[in-house]
Parts: sequence; C-alpha cells; structure tokens
Amino acid sequence: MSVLPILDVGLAFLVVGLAAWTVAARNLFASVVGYVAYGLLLALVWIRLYAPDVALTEAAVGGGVTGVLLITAGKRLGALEKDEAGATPALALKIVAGALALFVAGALAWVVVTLPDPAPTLAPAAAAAADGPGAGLGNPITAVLISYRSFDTMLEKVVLILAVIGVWSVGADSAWGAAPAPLGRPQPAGAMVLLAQILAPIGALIGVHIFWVGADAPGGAFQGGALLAAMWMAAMMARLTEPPRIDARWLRLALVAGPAVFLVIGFAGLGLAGDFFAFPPAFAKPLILFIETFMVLSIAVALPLLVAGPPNGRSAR
Amino acid sequence: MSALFDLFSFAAIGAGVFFFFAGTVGLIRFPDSLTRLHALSKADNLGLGLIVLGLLPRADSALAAFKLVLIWALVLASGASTAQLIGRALRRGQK
Amino acid sequence: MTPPVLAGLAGAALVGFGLYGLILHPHPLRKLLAFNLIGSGVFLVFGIVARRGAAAGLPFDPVPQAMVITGIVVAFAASALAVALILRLAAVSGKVTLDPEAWAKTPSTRPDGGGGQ
Amino acid sequence: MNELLLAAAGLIVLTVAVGLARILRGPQDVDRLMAVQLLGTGGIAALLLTAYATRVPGVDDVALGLALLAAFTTMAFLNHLAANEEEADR
Repeated sequence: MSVLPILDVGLAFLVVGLAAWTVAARNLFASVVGYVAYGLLLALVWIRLYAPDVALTEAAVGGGVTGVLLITAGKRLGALEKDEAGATPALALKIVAGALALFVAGALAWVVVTLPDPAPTLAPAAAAAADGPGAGLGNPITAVLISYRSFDTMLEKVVLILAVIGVWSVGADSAWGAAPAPLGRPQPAGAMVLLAQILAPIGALIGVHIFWVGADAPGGAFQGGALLAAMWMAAMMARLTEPPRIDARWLRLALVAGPAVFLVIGFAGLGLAGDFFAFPPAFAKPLILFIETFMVLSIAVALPLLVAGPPNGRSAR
Repeated sequence: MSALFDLFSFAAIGAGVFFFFAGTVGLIRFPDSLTRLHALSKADNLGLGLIVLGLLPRADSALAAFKLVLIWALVLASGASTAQLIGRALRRGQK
Repeated sequence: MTPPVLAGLAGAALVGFGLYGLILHPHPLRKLLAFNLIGSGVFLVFGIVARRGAAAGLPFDPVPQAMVITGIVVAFAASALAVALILRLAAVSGKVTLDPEAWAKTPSTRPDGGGGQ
Repeated sequence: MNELLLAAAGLIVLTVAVGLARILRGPQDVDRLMAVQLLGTGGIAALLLTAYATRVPGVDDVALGLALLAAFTTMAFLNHLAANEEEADR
C-alpha cells in the first residue's frame, strides 16, 4: 500500500487545480473544456471513495450528457462574446469575495477534519432495506433508492419533468408544440454517421445491461437511463433521428411514466402492504423491477430533451 | 506458467504506459494541431490497446475479458472517427 | 492522511473556488460552471461521510451515496434549465453578461425581442 | 503485481494530466479538446488497471461507460464547427 497515497494526493491536486482553472480561465471555451475534464477526473475520485455507482452516474451524466450541453452552449455564446467580457470587477470586491470563499472553504475543511468518530451511519438500516421484506436486492444503493428513500427518488423524477417544462417554456410562444432545433448539422459527415451507427446499438445494449445488473451489482435505473439517453443523443447528433415534436403524445406519456407508475404502486402499497410505498413481500422484487423499467424510460427521454432545448420554428397548428 | 503470464502483463502494460507518455509528449511538444492529432491517436489506440492486452490474462471470466476487448473496440471506433473528423475540419481551416 | 479526508478537503477547496467564481464572474455561463463546482464539492463531502459510515458489512454507507446519485441528476436538470435561460437571454438581448453596469449603459439593443414574443 | 498495476495507473493519470497543459495553452479550441480526449482514454486505462488491482466490483463497468462516451463532447464540438462554417459560406 505504498503507491495508493501518491495516486490519491495527485488526483486531489488535479481536481482542485482544474476547478481553479475553470474559475480563472480568461477564455470562455477553455473554461468549459476545463470543466468537462474535471467531470472525467471526478469519476476517478469516486472510485477511490469506493462508490462505483456514483462514479458511473458521474461518468454518464457529468462526463457525457453535461459535456454536450456545455460545449454546445459555450460554442454558441462564444460566437457572441467579443468585448463584453472585459468588465473586470473592482479589487475591493475581489478581496471581499476571496475572503468569503476562504472562510466558507475553511469552515467546511474544519468540519471535515473534525467529523465525529465513530461516524454516524445509516448503513444497517439500508442493509435491512436491501434484505428487507422480500426485496433481496444485492446492491444496497438500489435498495435505498427504491425502497428506503423511495419518496426522494420519485420526487427527483418530478424535478426532471419540471425542468423539461421549464426548458420548453423558454421558447417563443409561436413555436409551442414544434420540435426543438436539431442537434447536428444538416449534412453530417460520413464518419460521424458511421460512429453513431456503431455506438448507438452497442450503447443501448450496455445501458440495458447496466440497468439489469443494478439489482445486485453497481448500476441501476439512473445509470442505465443516462447511457440510453446519451445514445439517443448520439443518433440525433448524426441526424439519424430528429428531436421529437414536444406535443407528441408518446413523448409526454414516456416522460411521466416513471413517477406515475411509482406513485400508483406507492398508493397500492397503502392498501396491500399497509404503508405508503411499502411493497408486498411476495412481489417486492418484480414490482421494483417494474417501477425501475419505467424510470429508465423517463430518464432516457428527459435528459436528451433537456439538452435539445426549447422548441424552435413554427408550430404546425 | 503464471510467472510467464505476469511477465507478459508486465511487458504489455509497460509498453502501454510508454505510449501514453509518448502521446502526452507529442501533444505538448508538437508544433501544430495536425501533428498533435497524430500523437493523440497513438496514445488512444496503442496505449489503451496494450494495457487491455496486458490485463487479458488476468480476467476472471469470459465476460470480463469480453468487456476489456469491447472497451478497446469502442475507443478505437471513437478515436478513429473523431480523428478523421478533426483532421478534415483542420484541413478546411476551421478551428 | 486517509483518502476520505483528502477528498473531503478537496471538496472544501472546490466549494471555495466555486463561491469565488460565482460572485465575481459577470458571464452567466461562467457563473453556472462555478455553481456546479460548489455542487460537486458538496457531493464529495457527502462521499466521505458515506465512506466513513461503513458498517453492517458494507464498505460504505449507501444512503448518502444514493442521495449523491439523485443529486447529480437534479444538478444536471437545473444546469440544463439555466443554459436554456442563458441562451434565450443572449438571443433576446444580444448580451451575455449579468454585470448591471453593462445593462445600464445601453438599454436593450433589440427592443422587439429578437423573435418570439 | 497489484502494486505494479496501481503504479502504472498512477503513472498514466499523472502523465496524461501533464497533457492538460494544452487546455491552458490552446491555442485553438481543437487542441483543448484533444487534451480532454487523451485524459478520457488515460482515465479508462487507469480505471481498468485499478479494477484489476483492487478488485472493487463494478469498476470495469465505469470504464465501459466512459469508453462509450469517449467521443461525445468531440462530436458536439464538431457539429458546431460545421454550423459556423455554413454561416460563413453565406
């Protein structure tokens, strides 16, 4: 165990250094690229914290989908930004902001160093939920998400839907109901089409695989759904498919399917198992899998729509 | 037999590390974007490929070995396509 | 210094850098990046709490980790909404700054709103 | 042997991180992106090496996810180059 500490220290310095670069860079696009690299390194840090599930989410959401979102925004805004960026804040403001930042970071660091020992933990409760009433889930994180803290997970899907509605409503009134702007160029290059044709089917399989193993191994609905979303975006970037019209019925059904199924089964639990979001022991595992399938669908539809942005162009009606 | 495998792993991973090193040196030192692209592809394809080759004898199961090869294949496909696209964009004078 | 503590200190530093950038940058996209830095710093602190809470035969406390997973997805949704607002602001006003002085000097360059309402 | 694998992982991460100097220096956006791509590949290699050294379950799936998304940001970036080019043609 002599190499690991060096690796950890190097990794920590790299992450903090990239964060500093993201804040300090003069060029907008350089800052965006720095942030994307930072997201990649964070996935490595999460592995070192023994959190492969989080690393997988960070890699899929932070590295892939967010990267596309930010690079697109950075390139669009970079074309606009010419002279306005020169407005440098006053030195006094810099000092005050620096002092405040230093104080907050220092306080947080002090908290980190003086955390109580032994650490408080909810691990036994989570382990009970994993073994719990007939669930038999080998992956405690999936158990926490679906059973122990199921209300959080359901509301988090609602947040995704609210964000999609928010993004849609930013568009012009006349465009309501139309499709978002295409993600790719009108005539995509051959190599990009080929790449999307290779990646999308393989990636869809990997996404389903990661969802499927999530009951017992690192993985699950979030990670699988994010990978599926990324593959849909790959197909859209190569113009193999277009963003759907936002008034399409299938689209709206797919968006609400995750939380709706979750809620319905939650209420059914009230009658059948005596508690809100309680699963009848005999069917717990199939029920959880059923809920997760619809959650994957909702995530895979919501994330690309968030990246595609508000509807664009004229509504047909 | 296992010592032989270890030696093979060691040699392949060492060579892989070397290619990452060479790719980085090229990315830093080469004078223009096209030559830097060339250095990057070496690290992408050969560096990762040799490391996958070195880890293959250590895979526990056929699935693990398949995953290793699949990872390399995905990176190869991505690297080759994006290198071609970047090269074309550079030749047209875009940046 | 154990890896969890190290990552926690890195998380604290990230919050500091993010706060500094959030206050000082006039560019909205830079503010968004800084805000996300704060978020990931907080996630890292959650991560060390999870790692230290190893018990009941698990190498980590799954509850904070699960919350970080939902947190990452929610943070992405918020970022996407912010990007949509920033792009709309740029399209309507032709400006990409939140500096009040820049807005005071020249009112709106395109009073009709550049398309849409 | 595991120690050697970890050393190789650390060496790759640190080497590739030096390449991040290209993000600082540019001069063009393409160069910055190349540094990120090298970091991505190096990260995959380091993940695989750590996966086989520490045997933490699921790490190879993380590497698989990263490999799948290796080209993503580059694809988005190139699409925007193309959009600018069409505007320039007009």
